[in-house]
Amino acid sequence: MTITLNTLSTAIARAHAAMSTLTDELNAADAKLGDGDTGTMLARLIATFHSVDVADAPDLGAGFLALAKAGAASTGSSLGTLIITAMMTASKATAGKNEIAWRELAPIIAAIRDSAMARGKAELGAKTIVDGLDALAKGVEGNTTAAETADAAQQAMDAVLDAFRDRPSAMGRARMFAEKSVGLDDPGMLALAEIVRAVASADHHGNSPAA
Amino acid sequence: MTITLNTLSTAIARAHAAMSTLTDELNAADAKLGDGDTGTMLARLIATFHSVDVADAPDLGAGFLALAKAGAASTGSSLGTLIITAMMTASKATAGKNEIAWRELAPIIAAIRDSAMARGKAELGAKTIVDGLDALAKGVEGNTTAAETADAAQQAMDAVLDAFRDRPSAMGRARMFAEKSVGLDDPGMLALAEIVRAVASADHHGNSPAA
Amino acid sequence: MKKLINDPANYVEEMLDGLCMAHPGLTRVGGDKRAIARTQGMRKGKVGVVSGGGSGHLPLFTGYVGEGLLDACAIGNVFEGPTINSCQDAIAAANGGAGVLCLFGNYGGDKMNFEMASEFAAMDDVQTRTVLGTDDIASAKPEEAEKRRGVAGLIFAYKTAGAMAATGAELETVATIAQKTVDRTRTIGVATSSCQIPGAAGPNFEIGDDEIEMGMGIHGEPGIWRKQLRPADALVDEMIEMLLAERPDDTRRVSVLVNSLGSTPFEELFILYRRAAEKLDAAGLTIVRPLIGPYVTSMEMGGASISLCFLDEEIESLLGAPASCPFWTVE
Amino acid sequence: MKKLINDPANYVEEMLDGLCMAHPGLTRVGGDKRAIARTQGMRKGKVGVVSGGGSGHLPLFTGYVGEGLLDACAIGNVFEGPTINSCQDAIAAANGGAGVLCLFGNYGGDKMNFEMASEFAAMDDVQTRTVLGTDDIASAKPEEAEKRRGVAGLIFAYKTAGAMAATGAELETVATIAQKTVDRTRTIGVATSSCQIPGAAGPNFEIGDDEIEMGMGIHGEPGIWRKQLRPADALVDEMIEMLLAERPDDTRRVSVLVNSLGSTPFEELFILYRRAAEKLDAAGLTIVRPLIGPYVTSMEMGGASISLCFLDEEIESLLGAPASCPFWTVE
Ligand SMILES: Nc1ncnc2c1ncn2[C@@H]1O[C@H](COP(=O)(O)OP(=O)(O)O)[C@@H](O)[C@H]1O
Ligand SMILES: Nc1ncnc2c1ncn2[C@@H]1O[C@H](COP(=O)(O)OP(=O)(O)O)[C@@H](O)[C@H]1O
Ligand SMILES: [Mg+2]
Ligand SMILES: [Mg+2]
Ligand SMILES: [Mg+2]
Ligand SMILES: [Mg+2]
Repeated sequence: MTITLNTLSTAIARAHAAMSTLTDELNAADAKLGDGDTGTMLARLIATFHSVDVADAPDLGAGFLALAKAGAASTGSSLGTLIITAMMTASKATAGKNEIAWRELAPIIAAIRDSAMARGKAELGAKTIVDGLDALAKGVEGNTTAAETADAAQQAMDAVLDAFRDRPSAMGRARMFAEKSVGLDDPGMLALAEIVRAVASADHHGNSPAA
Repeated sequence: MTITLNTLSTAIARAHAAMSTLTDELNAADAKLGDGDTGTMLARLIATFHSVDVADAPDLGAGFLALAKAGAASTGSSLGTLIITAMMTASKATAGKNEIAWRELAPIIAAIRDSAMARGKAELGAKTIVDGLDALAKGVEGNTTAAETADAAQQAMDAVLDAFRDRPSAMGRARMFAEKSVGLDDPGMLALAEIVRAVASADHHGNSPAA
Repeated sequence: MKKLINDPANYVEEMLDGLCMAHPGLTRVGGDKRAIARTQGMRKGKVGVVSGGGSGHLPLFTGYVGEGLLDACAIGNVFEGPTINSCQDAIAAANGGAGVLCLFGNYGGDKMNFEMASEFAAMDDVQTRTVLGTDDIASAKPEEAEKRRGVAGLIFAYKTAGAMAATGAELETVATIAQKTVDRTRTIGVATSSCQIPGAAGPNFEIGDDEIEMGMGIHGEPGIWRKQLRPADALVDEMIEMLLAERPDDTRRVSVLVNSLGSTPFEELFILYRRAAEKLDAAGLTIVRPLIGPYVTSMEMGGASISLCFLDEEIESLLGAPASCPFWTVE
Repeated sequence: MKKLINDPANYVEEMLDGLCMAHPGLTRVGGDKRAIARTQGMRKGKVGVVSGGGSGHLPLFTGYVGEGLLDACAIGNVFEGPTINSCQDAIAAANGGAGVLCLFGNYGGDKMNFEMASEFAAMDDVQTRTVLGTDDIASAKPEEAEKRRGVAGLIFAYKTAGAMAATGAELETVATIAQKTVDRTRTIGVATSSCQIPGAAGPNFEIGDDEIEMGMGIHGEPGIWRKQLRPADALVDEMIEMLLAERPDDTRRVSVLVNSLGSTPFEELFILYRRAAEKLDAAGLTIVRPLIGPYVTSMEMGGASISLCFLDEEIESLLGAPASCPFWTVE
């Protein structure tokens, strides 16, 4: 059981389906201190991903690159650009490969975290999606199956949201309201958690997407 | 018992006092088909008149001229300009006189009606203040005392409002809504009627302003 | 409606002060300083062009005082005509000895006041002519076009009359081009939301949450119909159709003004303009010098108007002549 | 909030089409045509000046493409940054072989996208420099001024950078004047009412019937305080005080922008300007080239911002250099 273009394609389909309910929730989270568009932006980006025929890409690296390219033409928000950066990082890490083992996922997510930090200049602990990626990378480390990974990923995301909720934001639009941000989830971190839940929960219930 | 500068001064004071309740009523009447400012405009114009020291003018003609001049600097609405035209007409008719008999009032109002028609180009029957002036001139004709004149004036105004209410407007802003204007009082005619009532009702109750 | 103002009683005074402070080319003149004139004064021998009207319509009226446009302007309170005295002051300021054109919207009060002011001017041997803006096609049938009120399209006549006066033409010629421009200009507006006179208890008129009114006047005077909001393209189609129903058949060139009544943003004006340009093109008309923006407003009123000025060679060349005022520059 | 639009999905497309139809000096370029460039093309050897940002702020950003101002501009959806691709398209359009200055507001997404686009440009041997607008004093303390977001004051840097580039100066020099202008420009805004993103279910934010918010961002980001509406003069006094708290002590000359956030009419801007000018005068500052109008908006958002650009000789002379775009002409 490995990660293939089909895994990727199924994950996108699930995320896409989940956006129908997530859009408003994420917009509302962003509206508290930001401009209220996290959900709308993410919905459009994921719809763009969904319209890309990843399953037919020559390999995983090409699949991720196709997503990055499509995304680069479709979004201009900070979170969107971080996600595109993530796709480019994943593309480099999987160049020429048709499959990777589940245990290879953690180092890729760690690399994504690092590239997001380089791009967005956020430190760890600033309460952004970067902290979510960090927790996710650490959480899925060592897991070897889709179900195990799904479990670990969800737990990691729940834990990181809990851990950061009562801390102040130190980045982006929310920075200037550090105090007001205490008690609120960071919209980007929340978005990652919700997407992970949407993608992983099916696996967790034994409904593996692996080819 | 004649009309003197004191009569004029008292009439202005009464009109001024009445505007506190009339302003909204006249605005509302104008708002139906016009721009809703008849009351506000008239209130300002009468306040300006009220601030003029007419009682100290050398004669009636000078008193009316002082009102016209003050008004010319204070209003820009069509009704306001007609009223200023009226003051100028009255000034000419009373030039050099310290008093006029009550029976001289009717021809002065008739002259005012004619100058308003010349200035505003409204025909008789178009449902404007001109018809009000026409009715007023005819109504007060032949009366020789303040009380008689007051009575006749009020009756004439009630009658002309009734007579025109269900006719269409053929002038000004209301012209284009001739049909909609059926059933509505013309704001300028209504304003004249209400001012006449305010000035005259005290006389009617035997509280003559005559010096 | 929230306004960033002080005491409503000082609204016009403070606004005019700010206008003249920001634009030193404009100066308040006259007894109560309710006329705006060019600071550099009147060129001797040039015909003066003056206008006037109520406050609350900026850039109209006072904003169009400038080189190649108005020489002076009388200004009233919000939505009220200027006083007779202010009209006299504006005429006096624009008197360069060659006569003065009074060019303003066809509203009863303004007409009477300028008429009285012109009579006073005549006593001082200042010759005047009057031309009335009558572009609002919603306000009377074509047969009674002279009864129409003046709205945004008036600025086309400002431009041609101002340019003609700048050439040194005489009063009769300046009046003639102004009248021709008015005769060849038509406007129709659509309102989406009301405005409020400073100090008034409520909005100037009420309009339902998803209603709009076609043909509403710039003071909220009732229009042609009031219906549900519909797509911009459908509205523009209807507006252009009405405007073209009175199209003169002697020209294929037209200038267009897509004007915000106040709060309607530039983005929407361009969406409206896009469709208007398509429709005019389809009707075989070539657009010259389109104007898109807030040129004639009613404070924060929502909505837009479309004006067409059907060109001939003379009008087109005068529209293109150099002009400069705080809100309109032609190079 | 009623809008005169068609399908919200086509809002930006139709708006850009209309903009370019009305102003033939502007052309849509790039893969998805989400960059605006000057139709006459890029002068060889001139440094390009590009900007970019979300839609809904007209005249910002695209409206400032023109002679002596921007050469090209990337444009995103409403209140969303331009895509990486659009940034690349704008940079490519402004490439005259002498490098390109990317001059835009300090927003995370825009920064990242221009950064990625600049990396791509470097691969094509196009040298870029980035200067960020950081004028909004409400968005961070003076000690963290580099973290401030960019709002209306950005246009002062457009003007100086554009004028400097027009002289044939090299990239480093153009970037330096842009940065100096940004460093000497501060803005504070006050919002009275919300705007609504086309297609959104409701307004972008809620604000009470008699509340206003000082320092609110142009997308509705929370500000410094939210309180009862108060007289304009009191508001201006507070705003000017905040702006002057960071006044550099090397100049007595300042340019001022009193900007409508959208639906606040000219009349109110002049009332605000009047007081601002009095306060600046009292502070010993001389106002040069004031700008009053809707220069940077948020569609129909209500409110106004005041920007001060503290001049030195170089900035003052560049602000006065000839420039011409659809919304700003300097002769
Ligand atoms: N520079 C950054 N570094 C890391 N994460 C960021 C950065 N900027 C934004 N984010 C993440 O993106 C989220 C906001 O996303 P979104 O609302 O789509 O962007 P925008 O702020 O452009 O409207 C934040 O909650 C945060 O998690
Ligand atoms: N040309 C005219 N001739 C006669 N009466 C007129 C004329 N124009 C206006 N009026 C009168 O004035 C009234 C409207 O007054 P007002 O609301 O103060 O003026 P405006 O129409 O300038 O707002 C009308 O009801 C009518 O009686
Ligand atoms: Mg956001
Ligand atoms: Mg009225
Ligand atoms: Mg009126
Ligand atoms: Mg955003």
